Amino acid sequence: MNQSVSKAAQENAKNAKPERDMQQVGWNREQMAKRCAQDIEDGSYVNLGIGIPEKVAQYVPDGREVIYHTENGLLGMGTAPSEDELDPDLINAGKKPVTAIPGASYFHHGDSFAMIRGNHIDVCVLGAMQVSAKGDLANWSTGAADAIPAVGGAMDLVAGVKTIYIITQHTTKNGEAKILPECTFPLTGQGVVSRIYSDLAVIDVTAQGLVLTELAPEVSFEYVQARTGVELINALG
Amino acid sequence: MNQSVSKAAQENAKNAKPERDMQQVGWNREQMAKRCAQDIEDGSYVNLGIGIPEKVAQYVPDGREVIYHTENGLLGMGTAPSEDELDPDLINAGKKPVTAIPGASYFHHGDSFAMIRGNHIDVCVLGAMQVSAKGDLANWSTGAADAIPAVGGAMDLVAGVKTIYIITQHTTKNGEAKILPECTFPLTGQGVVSRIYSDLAVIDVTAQGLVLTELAPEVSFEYVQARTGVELINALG
Amino acid sequence: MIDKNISSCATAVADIKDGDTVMIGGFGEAGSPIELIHALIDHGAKDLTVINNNTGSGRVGLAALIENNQVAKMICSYPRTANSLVFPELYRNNKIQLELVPQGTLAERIRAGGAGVPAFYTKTSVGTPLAKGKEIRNFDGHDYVMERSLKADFALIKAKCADRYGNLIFNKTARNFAPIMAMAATNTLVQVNQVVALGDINPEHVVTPGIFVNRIIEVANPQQESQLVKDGVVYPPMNKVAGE
Amino acid sequence: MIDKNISSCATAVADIKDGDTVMIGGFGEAGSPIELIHALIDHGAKDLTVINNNTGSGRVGLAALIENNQVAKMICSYPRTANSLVFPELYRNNKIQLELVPQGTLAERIRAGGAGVPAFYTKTSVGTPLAKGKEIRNFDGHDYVMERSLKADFALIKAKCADRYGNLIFNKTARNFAPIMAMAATNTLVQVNQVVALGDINPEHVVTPGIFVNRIIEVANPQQESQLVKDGVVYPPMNKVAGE
Repeated sequence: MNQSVSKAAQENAKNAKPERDMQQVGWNREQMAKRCAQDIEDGSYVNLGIGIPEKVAQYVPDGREVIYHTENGLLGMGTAPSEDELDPDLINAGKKPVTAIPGASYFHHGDSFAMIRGNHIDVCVLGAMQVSAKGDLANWSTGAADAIPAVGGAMDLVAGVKTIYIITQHTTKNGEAKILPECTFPLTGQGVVSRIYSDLAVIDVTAQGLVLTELAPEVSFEYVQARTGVELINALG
Repeated sequence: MNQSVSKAAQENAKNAKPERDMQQVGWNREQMAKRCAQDIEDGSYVNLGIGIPEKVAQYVPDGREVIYHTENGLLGMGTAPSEDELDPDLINAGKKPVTAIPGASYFHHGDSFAMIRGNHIDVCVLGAMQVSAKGDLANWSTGAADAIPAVGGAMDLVAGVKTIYIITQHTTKNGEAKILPECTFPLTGQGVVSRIYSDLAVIDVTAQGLVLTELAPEVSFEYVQARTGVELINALG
Repeated sequence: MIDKNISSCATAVADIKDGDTVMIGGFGEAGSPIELIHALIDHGAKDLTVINNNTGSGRVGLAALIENNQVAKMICSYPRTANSLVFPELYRNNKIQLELVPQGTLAERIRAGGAGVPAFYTKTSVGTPLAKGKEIRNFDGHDYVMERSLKADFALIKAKCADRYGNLIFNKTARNFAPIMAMAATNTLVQVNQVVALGDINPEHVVTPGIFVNRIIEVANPQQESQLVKDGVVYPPMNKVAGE
Repeated sequence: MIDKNISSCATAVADIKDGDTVMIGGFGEAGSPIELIHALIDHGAKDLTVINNNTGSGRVGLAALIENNQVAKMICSYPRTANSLVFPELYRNNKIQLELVPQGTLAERIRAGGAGVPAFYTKTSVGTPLAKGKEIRNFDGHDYVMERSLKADFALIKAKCADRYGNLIFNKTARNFAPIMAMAATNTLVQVNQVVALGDINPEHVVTPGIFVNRIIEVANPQQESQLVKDGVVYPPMNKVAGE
């Protein structure tokens, strides 16, 4: 997923633009992945998006057995290969070399997306450009006129996987809110997001609205609210 | 396919009822299958229905390599097994034991009927209860109220296979025409039949009508016409 | 840890409820999960909708499930076969419903159910009584009928080998409906001849990936339907009338 | 006698015509039939509609076919990747059309084309710009978009092994789109690392049955796209500007 943000996005996301601290506040990328990994249950079938979501696999707690699906035709994806194991015919959806675990299986794209579309994958972790209060997700296009549109499997994943987790910086590099009343970028899917793991907080998408359930260390609810385009429900207080 | 004919059928097929000779006239079952086999081209993918159509495989001329499909999941069906080879897990669509040739492949029902529906099978040879002047086929039900309806793969085969050949007795056991202006039994498919191999003649279904292209030995065009419910075009005269 | 092995067929079928939809694998006897079906008979769930290509033969397996009055409705393509006695009698007496579906449409409806496709179009059955009441739509000059997908609460299937993840391989034409039924059911129960170690099945040869499988029951020497029918076996034995 | 072996890639692609629709296998470089694509460049057919998940990388293979102005339209899910230079420039200059399709919808449209299904419904893309102009229909309370099948005049794919009937097996994730493209094309051309004797591929392990394959070309040591890109290879070599 392209996580860069266009001029159009900067102009549109006017809800909250506090200055972003240069100093580290909240969770870093590894910590976000680690926090998300706590919620991946034993026995889950999981598809991880490119970028921070990929890191989730490294942090699944010991004792849990999780099977990773990559939409280009492999269930039971393993870690990156050693030099010896490297095979250009064995790659993941990000086109990076991977390995296959004992108990893996290969299949064609038709069958692979039948797994996705047919609700067989339990969890998909993706990046986001914007998430709306209703769980709409925009993560494939800024809608900029000069961009080369590219969607890949993102729309299939959000439409078909049972639970969609989002890992994202809470705001853009310029401090604009990415969690908004409505997405201003073209949607990837409507009402598809279950939970957001940002650098500042964990937020659930519920019928009542966005519920903040957890704060990064030393981060206050007010700090998060000030960087969020919609009113959050504080489950902590 | 159930080739027996109900009371209803007897009452409906009123077009032509000459007495049926008890003595052999025209081709017998083996000869019908042999005649049809002449038209199975080298390299064809062929699906054979239950009954006389099954016999076609025995008569394909030497030097032609034909691959048989059975819709329950085998391409490259071979002959009946010896006692030693018999495996209840290796059967044809008629649920009879078969063998698999070198170069065979197994697949599931979804893929098997994708082959059929997707126009990949070249020829299907089936039996008929009735065939209309437009090539409509009825071969699955007499429409009798007390019958247990059963269709199997017949409708898929006629809808999906490129060329449908019919092998059938020219008339019912009671001498009624089976080739009719319109089928009176429920249809298997509309305008699907290409050619009919009966005990009396070979008849092509064309846009102009039914064209008789070949007669069984010692059978006259008039003899065939008298046993046919529609006017035939005589390509021989 | 993922281990889909279950100790017995009885345990595997224990949560099938009255009114559930159950797909049962097999084409005739090839691939028929006799031991799972018999466990379902012992279990006793009623008012089932059963999806299978046929209706069983003799008085064992699927035919016995029907005879035991557990099936309210059959969805199948060919309800009468040699040795099929139970269904025809119940059907003639209006004691069981039948939804007759062309075999390929049945397969594609099941595959669609597993693949998240709620409906599709096919040429099969256009212009026949089996298209009655269904939407007909023209694409590129040809008529097609719209067919809805089929899903099930449970699938009962048979495979040759499984590992603890539920990866399956099959034997010859016994594969038939099992892979697509495994996809279309919420709970897929598989009786296998042999459970092998993880990694013993080559990932290139897996036919049904474990993601489609929920429970595995090893039945090392399954009964063969045709042999049972030949031997005049009736299941459950108590259904056999005195003097038969 | 059935023998689908063809002596060269050039012979295999010789009847591809201007304006044809060509499916090309591969996901990135995995499964990309480089030698067949280069033969198509030598052959020169123009105004092609090409279906592939991506648009190639560097200046070889699919990217070179596009650079050689043989492609009027791409149907794909992800036209920009690392080292993808050719397509973006042509696209920005309105010199090539793009039909952007979600990856799973692309796969299912191809599978439908091969399976005789003219149209189907999917949840994917509902409520997004990619559903614009398409029929939306509600089934059981959920909205779905209707998608049409995709077919092709030719499919160019790569496999690991073939026998003379055209039965294919693949290598790992290089399988990707090849089996469904083989189903959806009138003429399926396969470059294989190895042709083996009939019977050497276990019937249980065949991934693509020979019925979906028309021509086999043995390319024992195929070039690897990433290596060519790394080496700065340009195809055809004459396209390389002097001094580059």
